[in-house]
Amino acid sequence: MISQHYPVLHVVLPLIAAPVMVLARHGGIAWLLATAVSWSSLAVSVALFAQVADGSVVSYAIGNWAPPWGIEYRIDSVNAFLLVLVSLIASVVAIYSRESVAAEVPREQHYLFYTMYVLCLAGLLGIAATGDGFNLFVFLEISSLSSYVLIALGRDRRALMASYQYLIMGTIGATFIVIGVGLLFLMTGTLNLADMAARLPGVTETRPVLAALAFLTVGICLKLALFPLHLWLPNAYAYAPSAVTAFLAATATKVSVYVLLRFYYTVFGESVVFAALPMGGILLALSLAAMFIASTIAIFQDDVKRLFAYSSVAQIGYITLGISFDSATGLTAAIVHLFNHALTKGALFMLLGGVALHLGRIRFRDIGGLARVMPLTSFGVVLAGLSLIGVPGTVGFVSKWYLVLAALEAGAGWLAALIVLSSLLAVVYVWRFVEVAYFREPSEAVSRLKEAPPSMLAASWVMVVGCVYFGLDASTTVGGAAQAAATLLGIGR
Amino acid sequence: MSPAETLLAALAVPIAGAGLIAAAHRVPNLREGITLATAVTLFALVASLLPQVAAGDRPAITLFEVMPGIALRLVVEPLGMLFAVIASGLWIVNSLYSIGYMRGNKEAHQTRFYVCFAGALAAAIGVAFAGNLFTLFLFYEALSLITYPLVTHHGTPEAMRAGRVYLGILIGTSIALFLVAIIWTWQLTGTMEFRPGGILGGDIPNATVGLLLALYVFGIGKAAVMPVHRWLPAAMVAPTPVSALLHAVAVVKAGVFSVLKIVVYVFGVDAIAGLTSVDWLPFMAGFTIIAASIVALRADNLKRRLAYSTVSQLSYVVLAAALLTPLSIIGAALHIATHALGKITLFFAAGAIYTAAHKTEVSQLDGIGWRMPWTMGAFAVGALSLIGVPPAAGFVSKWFIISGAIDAGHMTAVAVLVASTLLNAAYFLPIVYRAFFVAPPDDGHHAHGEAPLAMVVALVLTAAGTVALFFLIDWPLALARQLASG
Amino acid sequence: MKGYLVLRVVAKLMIAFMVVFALYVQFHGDFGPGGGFQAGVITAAAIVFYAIIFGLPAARAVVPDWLVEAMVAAGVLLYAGVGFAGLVLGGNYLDYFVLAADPVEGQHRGIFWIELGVLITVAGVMLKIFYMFASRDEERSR
Amino acid sequence: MTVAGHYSYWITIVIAMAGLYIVIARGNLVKKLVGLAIFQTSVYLLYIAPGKLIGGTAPIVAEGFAVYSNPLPHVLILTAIVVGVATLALGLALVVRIKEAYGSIEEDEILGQDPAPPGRTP
Repeated sequence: MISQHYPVLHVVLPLIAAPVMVLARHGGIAWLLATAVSWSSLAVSVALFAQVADGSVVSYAIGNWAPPWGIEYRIDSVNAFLLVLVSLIASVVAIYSRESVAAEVPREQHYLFYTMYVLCLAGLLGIAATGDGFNLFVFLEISSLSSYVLIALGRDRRALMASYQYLIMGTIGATFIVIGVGLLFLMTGTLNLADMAARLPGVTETRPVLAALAFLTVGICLKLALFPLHLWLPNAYAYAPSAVTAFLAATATKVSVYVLLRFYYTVFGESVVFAALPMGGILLALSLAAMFIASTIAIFQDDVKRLFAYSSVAQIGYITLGISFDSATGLTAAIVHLFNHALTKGALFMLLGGVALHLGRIRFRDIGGLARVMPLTSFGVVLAGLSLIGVPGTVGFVSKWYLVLAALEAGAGWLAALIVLSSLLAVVYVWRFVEVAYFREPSEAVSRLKEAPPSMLAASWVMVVGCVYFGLDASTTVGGAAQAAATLLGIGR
Repeated sequence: MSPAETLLAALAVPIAGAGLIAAAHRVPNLREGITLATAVTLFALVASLLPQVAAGDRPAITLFEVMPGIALRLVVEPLGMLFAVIASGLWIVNSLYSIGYMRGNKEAHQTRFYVCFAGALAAAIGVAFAGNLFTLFLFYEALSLITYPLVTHHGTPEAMRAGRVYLGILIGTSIALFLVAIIWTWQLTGTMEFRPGGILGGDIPNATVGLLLALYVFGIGKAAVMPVHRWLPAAMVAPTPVSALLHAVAVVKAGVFSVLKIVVYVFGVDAIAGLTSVDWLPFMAGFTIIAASIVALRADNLKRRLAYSTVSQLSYVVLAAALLTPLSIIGAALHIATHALGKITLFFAAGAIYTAAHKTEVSQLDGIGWRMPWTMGAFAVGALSLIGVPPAAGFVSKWFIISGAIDAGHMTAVAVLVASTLLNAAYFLPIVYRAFFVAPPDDGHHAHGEAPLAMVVALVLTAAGTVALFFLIDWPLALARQLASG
Repeated sequence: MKGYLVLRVVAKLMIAFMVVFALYVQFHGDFGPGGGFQAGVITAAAIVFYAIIFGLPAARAVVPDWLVEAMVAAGVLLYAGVGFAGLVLGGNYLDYFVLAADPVEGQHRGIFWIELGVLITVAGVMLKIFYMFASRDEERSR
Repeated sequence: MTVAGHYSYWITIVIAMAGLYIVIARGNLVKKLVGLAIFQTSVYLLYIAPGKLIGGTAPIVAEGFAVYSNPLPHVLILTAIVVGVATLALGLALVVRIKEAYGSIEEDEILGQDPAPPGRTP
């Protein structure tokens, strides 16, 4: 039965597709393969998600070496949720990328672009699926290295510098993670995360374990761009090719959040991280700083992609804020916002990619009156922007609902007030776009613009519709997130 | 159609209408025809629900579950029924008026105007029939957003500034306060349904109730209780039909309607009647009534004067709700209806004056009554209704509110109501006096007659309605009594 | 450096031995220290050596660019293919036990192909890196 | 165990800090990469050193040996080295491209060339 191999199949398929693309040396074939692989990964992930929806766990031994010794792929309701998210975004972006990449990347590099794209996908899915600490690091590097390449393919020469800075920061982050895993390995003698969790209670109070926690926290927070470790993110998102920005913004940081959750809840256990140590307070303070400072910086950006990149930093603050509550509702909020923010930012960056197709950089002063010539794109940006604000009927509202609920449950009314106040900052930067796009007279350059090609527009609108659909019918996403939160807390106790 | 289907259709018709209007953008006559047809259909649907609701039925439909335990749910109850009938009925008249106004002033972007208008009505109907707090909030926010393009219709820097104030205050208060209040309610009670007798009753501490009430009252910025009233004067940059239907009827009434509904069905009149923590609200509302009236008195711009009058009149409803007696609740419900008719007449008149004579200031209106007798006659009727002179409908609602205040023994409220009546007279009657009894200035710029026929017909209709409602007060009164008796 | 007689002669002698040594390291990996990584690097080193002595165009004539790129891909594909073979033969991914009737024999067989894949890819990657850096300088000076 | 008995860890820490310092303090892009490589090397030591057993031999089954060093860290670090090489190669490739695009590999000079310097928040 092929279904028993599902836990590994979604990683293996893109891994096999990558060398085939290099051998084929043809952009069109590579795109077809990338699309096929993304969609098959999505199918496999959805099947897995359904399989573990009741809270069960699927374990897969690579090479048939039994778990604590061999590498185990371990799918529970947490990473199944993530697998669906990543492969879903990848599938939509794959459709989108054909026209976008054709316009932004030199023709002879197309097949390499798609190779890197599927490698990045394989890495992200691998991080989510694996149950082995070192294997996690390897997949992290696979996804990171390929994303450095993808970012460097941007048209602006600043993309090179952005990629270089991301490479330095990312490598430091990954090295921190591998140091943390190494220290845990030294203390427990195992790399299997579940096994590690079982052996840790005997040595939790020792200094190397605490050092491991510190290294892992800093390393992962670098990768997930928690304020103030976010410096790589705005440039990387702003200068990468549009398809890459959309894909990375929607998935890369989200997978890092998953790694943080996995280590905090499954490996260390909440009693160590939140009860014995003040991690909750630290995360809370940094999250609030991210929400307010990054949003404020976003307001003053002239480059629209940079604006939304800073907004990403702020939104990541919401996710970590949810984690810092260390409650079922807080975790549900964090996980559901993972999904919701991925949809929103994916939609936004994909739509902006349609504008960038002709304009290159998207600065406010260049897009006055955009709504006249690109009404569908502009309206999509507005809808996704409303989701960023958290207007009811969009996914952003669902996230905000659970986040505020978690704050009130924790008895922190002031926090609830801060959460809603910070979303008002989003009103300001979203409305900057509205006023520029709708109320200015189109300039000469703008009036020559056309709507993006149908395939790009359709893919973007799939995400926009998703923003609204999952905002109105959130039972699937909230249900999945709640199950994931229960799984995380259940293991921790 | 079953009542539930009718309910759904009432929401779907204006949305479908908006789509059709957009599709017909090349043929103005067809476009306006669709607007009128949509308005009439909507009114017919809403009115068809009236007998059942009056008989005590509560048609309901749950569309789907949004989040676990939180559904998108529509329920018709007496207050919502009243609001929906008023809003949809006046939309017909307003559409007629819009056609005259938009063509008479050669406005741009007319299709966008009609589409957003239909969307705003859909949102207003959603607010009226909201079956729980979530649904209410959803349509409340939708109403803010869909009216934004109407406020900024002219696209001038001035309109954009006004749009910022409009949206900033409405979205800001609703997200920062209203949403928090809703989630807090949900966290305390585990439900968001509107229930007769309230859902917060029982063991909620006094201080919490007071804080929640403050979050709701100031969070619902559309109710324009000071200091969150600034958006309403700002919204006056919009074309007059927008000011007339939305910023005298649909949007502002959605605000006070929500406040009233939340006081009755979430807090429960009896449950909070004895609590000390809610005592501040009558004073806040009373202050708004007086302060806004004084601003209105000093405003020379006609629309601005009307806007501040609206701010003041809205707080009548809030004050009445805050008095927490059955009579005052009846008065609050009736005032939503009577003020709507009166104020839309006044705005229609203001728009007609602008279209025919291009005059916007009160001081320019000397002697205009003889050139535009129908318009200024209607204006006088509307003004009398707002002052509370029988046989205009405004008298009835004011009567009930004052009775409620006396009933509650709240002498401050009685004093406020009396003082405000005098102020109303002070800022409306001079306009009527100028129009009819002051000789026009001899500057040669007054060679004009009445506004286009469609506008005159519309404003005469609403003026007649204002008087007619006085004699037909039984049906809204029956609904209001149902509300007050729970 | 083609002008240096000593270098040329020594290089010609040594390159053959280097390749043979690479093969030794490769196939001895089953029993002792060694394996595809090391062998791949040694193989690549032999060709890099050739390129240094006889010039980049000469090396490119021996191992053309398309071949290098194909090697990079083919090695990975071989590796993944072995993994997939385990899957097809009824085991898990990368399961060598099922590759032959006897599990131990299966392990030998599995690791042999895996290491061959590693050799090809590592040699390919090393050469690719060398070619890229070396040729870039050439392009710029032109 | 004494402080001296932990000498492999002390060396690890010194190497790690030296590498990290270079990454942070140097403006030259190549030197930064060198620092990064040194930093990564410290991890190799962190993993490998505890795997060695005093008196143990290489983990290859042979007659006459009973004590073997732990082979797992070696395997892991082989992988880590490959990752490190890949990172370094990619980093250097980027530096080459940056040099072509900007004509410099000094961070300050590069950031000074673009109107809105990347990496600096206003």
